[in-house]
Amino acid sequence: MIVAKRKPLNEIVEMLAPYKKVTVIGCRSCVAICLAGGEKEVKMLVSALKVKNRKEGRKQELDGLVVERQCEKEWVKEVEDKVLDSDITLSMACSLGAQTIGDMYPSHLTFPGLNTGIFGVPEEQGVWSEKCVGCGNCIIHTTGGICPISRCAKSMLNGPCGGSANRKCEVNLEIDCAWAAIYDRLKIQNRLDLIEKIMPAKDWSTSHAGGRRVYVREDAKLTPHQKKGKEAVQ
Amino acid sequence: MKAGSNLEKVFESGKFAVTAEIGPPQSANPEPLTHHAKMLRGFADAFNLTDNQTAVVRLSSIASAVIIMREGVEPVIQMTCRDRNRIALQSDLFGAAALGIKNVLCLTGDHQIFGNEKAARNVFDFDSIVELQVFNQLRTEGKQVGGEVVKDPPKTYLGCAENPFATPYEFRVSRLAKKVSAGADFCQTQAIFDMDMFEKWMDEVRARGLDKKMHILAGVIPMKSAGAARYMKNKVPGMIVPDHIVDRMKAAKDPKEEGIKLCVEQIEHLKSVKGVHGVHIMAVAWEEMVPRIVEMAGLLPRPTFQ
Amino acid sequence: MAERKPKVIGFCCEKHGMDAAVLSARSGKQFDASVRLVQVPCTGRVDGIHILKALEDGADSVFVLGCLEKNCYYDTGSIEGRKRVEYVKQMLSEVGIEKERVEMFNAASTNAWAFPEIVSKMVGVAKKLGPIGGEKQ
Amino acid sequence: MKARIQVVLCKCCTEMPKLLNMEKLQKLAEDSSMVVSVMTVDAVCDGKDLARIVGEAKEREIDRAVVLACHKKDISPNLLKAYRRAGINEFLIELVNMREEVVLPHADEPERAQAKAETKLKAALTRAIMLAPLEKQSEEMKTKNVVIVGAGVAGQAAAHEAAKSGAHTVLLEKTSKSLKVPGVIMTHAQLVGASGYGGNFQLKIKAGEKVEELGAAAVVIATGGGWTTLKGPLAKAVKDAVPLYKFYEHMQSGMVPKGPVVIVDTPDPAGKTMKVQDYAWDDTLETVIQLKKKHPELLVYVIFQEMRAFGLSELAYKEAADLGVRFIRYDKAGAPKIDAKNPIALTVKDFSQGEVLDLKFGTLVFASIPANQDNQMIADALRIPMTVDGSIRRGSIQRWPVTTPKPGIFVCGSALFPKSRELAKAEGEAAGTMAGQFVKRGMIEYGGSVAQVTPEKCSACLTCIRTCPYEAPFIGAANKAEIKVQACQGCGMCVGICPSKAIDLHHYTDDQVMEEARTLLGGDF
Repeated sequence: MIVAKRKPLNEIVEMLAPYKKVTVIGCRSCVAICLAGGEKEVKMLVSALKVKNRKEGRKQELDGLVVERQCEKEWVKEVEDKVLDSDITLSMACSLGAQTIGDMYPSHLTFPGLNTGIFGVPEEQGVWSEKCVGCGNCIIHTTGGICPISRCAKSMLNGPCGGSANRKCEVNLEIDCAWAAIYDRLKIQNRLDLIEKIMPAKDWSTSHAGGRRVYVREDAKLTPHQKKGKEAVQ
Repeated sequence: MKAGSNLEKVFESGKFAVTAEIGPPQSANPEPLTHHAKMLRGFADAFNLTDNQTAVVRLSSIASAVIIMREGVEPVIQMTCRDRNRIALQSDLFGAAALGIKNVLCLTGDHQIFGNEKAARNVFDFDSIVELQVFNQLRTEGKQVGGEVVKDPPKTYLGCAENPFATPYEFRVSRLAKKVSAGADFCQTQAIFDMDMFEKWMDEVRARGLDKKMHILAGVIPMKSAGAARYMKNKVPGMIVPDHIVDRMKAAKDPKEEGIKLCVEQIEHLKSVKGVHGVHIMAVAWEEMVPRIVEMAGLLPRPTFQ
Repeated sequence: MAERKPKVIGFCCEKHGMDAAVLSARSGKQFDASVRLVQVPCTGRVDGIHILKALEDGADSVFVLGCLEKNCYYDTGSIEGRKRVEYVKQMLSEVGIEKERVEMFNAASTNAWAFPEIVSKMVGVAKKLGPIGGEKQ
Repeated sequence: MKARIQVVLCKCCTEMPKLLNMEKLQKLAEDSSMVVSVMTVDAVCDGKDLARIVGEAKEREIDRAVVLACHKKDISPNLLKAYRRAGINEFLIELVNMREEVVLPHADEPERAQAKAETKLKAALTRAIMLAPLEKQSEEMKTKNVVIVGAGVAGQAAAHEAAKSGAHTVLLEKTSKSLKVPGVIMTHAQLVGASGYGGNFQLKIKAGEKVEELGAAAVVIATGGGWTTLKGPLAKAVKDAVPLYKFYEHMQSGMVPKGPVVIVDTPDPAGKTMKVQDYAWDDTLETVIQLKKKHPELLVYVIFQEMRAFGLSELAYKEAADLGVRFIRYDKAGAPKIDAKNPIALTVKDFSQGEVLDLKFGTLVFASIPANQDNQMIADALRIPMTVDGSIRRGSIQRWPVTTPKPGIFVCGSALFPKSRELAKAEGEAAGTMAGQFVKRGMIEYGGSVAQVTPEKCSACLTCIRTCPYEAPFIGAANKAEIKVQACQGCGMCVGICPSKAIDLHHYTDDQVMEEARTLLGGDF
């Protein structure tokens, strides 16, 4: 899932300071699950901002609410009144949610309340680790099911580098060296021959390097005929 | 001859090679390079010019190479994949070759977190093995990685680095073999302090015949103090410094002298290891000691070729 | 004008926290009247929003009082409670509000001394820091 | 929201009026629009007053009440029972502790106390209006089985006591030991899995090669110490060294030990900091006294780092010393050592005398009791916590010393931490009694102030499931969290942590808690 974390509150306070009426909108999807932007976090943020305003003697109206999936227009549409009724919207969703609101209401200000970080796996309660960078061309069937692009600090295709000690990454000694893990995994799978082969230069054109990506499923798209008569969401 | 560099000639002649490292300055001043080149001329066969090593911004390795070449010494330029994508890497290889640089050491590169521009965005389009493979294809087939045919491809002698002391140990020789098949002509190892472990690694290298397919330069570092030994033992990832070496440095009355002595002893030992074709002396910020070490180790005079 | 009375609120767990308060009263201990107690079943029930809302509603300081961590009636409840308090403290420091205003305490129900000490500490904090946003509030 | 509230002001005989103006409080209550009855009584704990209150409640057709009296644990059982008779749900009675929260601690400040009392009344009224009736439910226990894991001293004692309450005891014994105990005894049996909750567990028991399912109302863990897991250099050097309990058994069966007998506290004397509680000193003293009495000629040494002989055990220590047992204290620097090549003598430095002693021994005994290795398997099966030492972790003392945090699972003896036979037996009896009483009820009562999920808000993030110590939350058929009410203890941990605010706790909802706090903060005192 997408893992994000709240921006430091002082940054948020500064962002919102000039505005009189603020709507904070959370999301019940990924960011709720990663404890960053669900209803609880929205409520606590609003309350903390109110306490701050009390301290500063600042008059600011703050309201908090959550939508099911902020990256989808239909869900945002449900709270349109609240969005447009405010001077600014603080999105407590990932950047996708914030941009969805922003794209739907271009003249309205929508600021991010979270820093969107990683495609992460919840390793345990409160710990999320990056395991994919969305390169658009998955190779983990050749690397023992472990992604070296996201899990190696240098995205090496022919690792590990010379800085790996005690099977840990030199960049962060708490983190396992991805290539040591790949070696171990391939070993138990009896597929060490894979790691002996040189993995050639990767084609990055499927990643963000190839430009902004839009994935289309032609058969799922509505035809103009189908669209006709339906209420235009935007 | 692949590139006809001095280093290549030394190797081909079967002589025990010596290379050393010159760290480019953290400024636009060429003076330290000229100074070191003059001082070290004749004490090693080629000199490595590091490429923003440990991700600290320094005078570029290609420019440094040109500067020391003016003093009549041969450079080995390091090229890391951290700061350049395949466009820049291939372009720089052309440029280096055009400027007369014949030795290139392919490295993945230290992560920027260790350097003085931690907020940098890295590239890592390639890793060192892909870099070797691509450069090798350029020089042998005259073809870029993207397929473009190059009319006048660079003639370059390709090197790599390998660390016998990084985990997983059992994969280290295999990884060297990958570098051989990617096209590496020579290899400089991480600094060796644990001779037993190195020899074990070399046993396996020889067992796979890799010493016949490439020239291995064993890395050594002269230490200035017990503190330096401890630092390398505890702080430098992938470096193994046995306790007896730390203890010896600690017990020494004159640690600097002891460090030199130790280094010379190590070189003597490495000369006897089958398959080792030379040493690479990394006298970090202590370049002035290289002549003494080379002399004490009985490696003078260095061979010359017409 | 009379001196402003501090406002201190404490969320006490029903099992040990509240009993510690009751025992101290029964033992003849006096404590500052400005403390208001709200009973919760367990400090693990305390949500950060309760604490923040109390500050919003005019509390000068807030404490949470639970079982000793190694003897919590609900096993891990007071550990949960502490984590909630720590999170709120972090939020407060991010917005530049004294995090000492919020504190977690643990006490055994058989400890008659703990409660008055907690109260005097939190009343002390309330008096020292005054109301959030000053007297005008 | 409309409510018909009764407000009862208890004078606590004469205590409250000493400080509070009861009339003003009464007036304040009367002024509230939803209050239909206000009474000031002498003592709510008095039967006559209680009858009056309930009579008035019925007459005025009140639907909820606020009672200003003392600590709820003192008065609630009778008060709630009385109101129940009047048809008022117990969760609609708001009790305010005026005595311990206002009158006693603020005796020197009558004015502030009065203002505080008034605010507390207001807060209670606020809360009372928000309260909702909650029904407790019950489920019949399907069996009277009490499964006791381990048939040692504690387990046997537990079986005897549990049987007294009519429980069917099932003892699981790892070995083939046969015993005369009430109920069934399964030998070569181990607990390997469990589901359900206190009152209705479904256990998986491996007996020999077979795995059987067995229903149980309660479980008693009496695994004892890890007698066979002696670890440390001394145990390694001396292959035939024995743990104290083995030595004691041999002695009881009439075997004459080979002298001299050396009893050392631990096989790892120079190891990490020992815990005094890990040594069965009472048993050691009892053993050496018996030994010396039977065989006065035998040389007996007790070598220890720290010994605790409390109370009457002090006399045992003296008796042992008088019988000629030699006690030698050591410290870490002079810790006992045994040369593995010559494992018949032990070298130790006497801490008090300073001399280094070479003691030849015929029998080497260890007094320590390591944690039982089986504890891990049992804790995994029942999903209960352990201590870092590998013992079973007990629940809060307020739940009694022989309980685990999970209702219906009891623990006793050295499974908790090493202890003497005598103490293990006493604990076994306590655990057996508790398990017996638990089963005797025949019903599991649950519900009331428990957690509830609003499915539309739930993101199925699993946070509640990971946090709850009782395994009450689970993901139901609709892929949303649900609460297994029978297992819910009403702590509210899942409520406080739910990132989607999809869970609330009955009787302590967010609104109820925050509104009460807000009203209390509204007062000026």
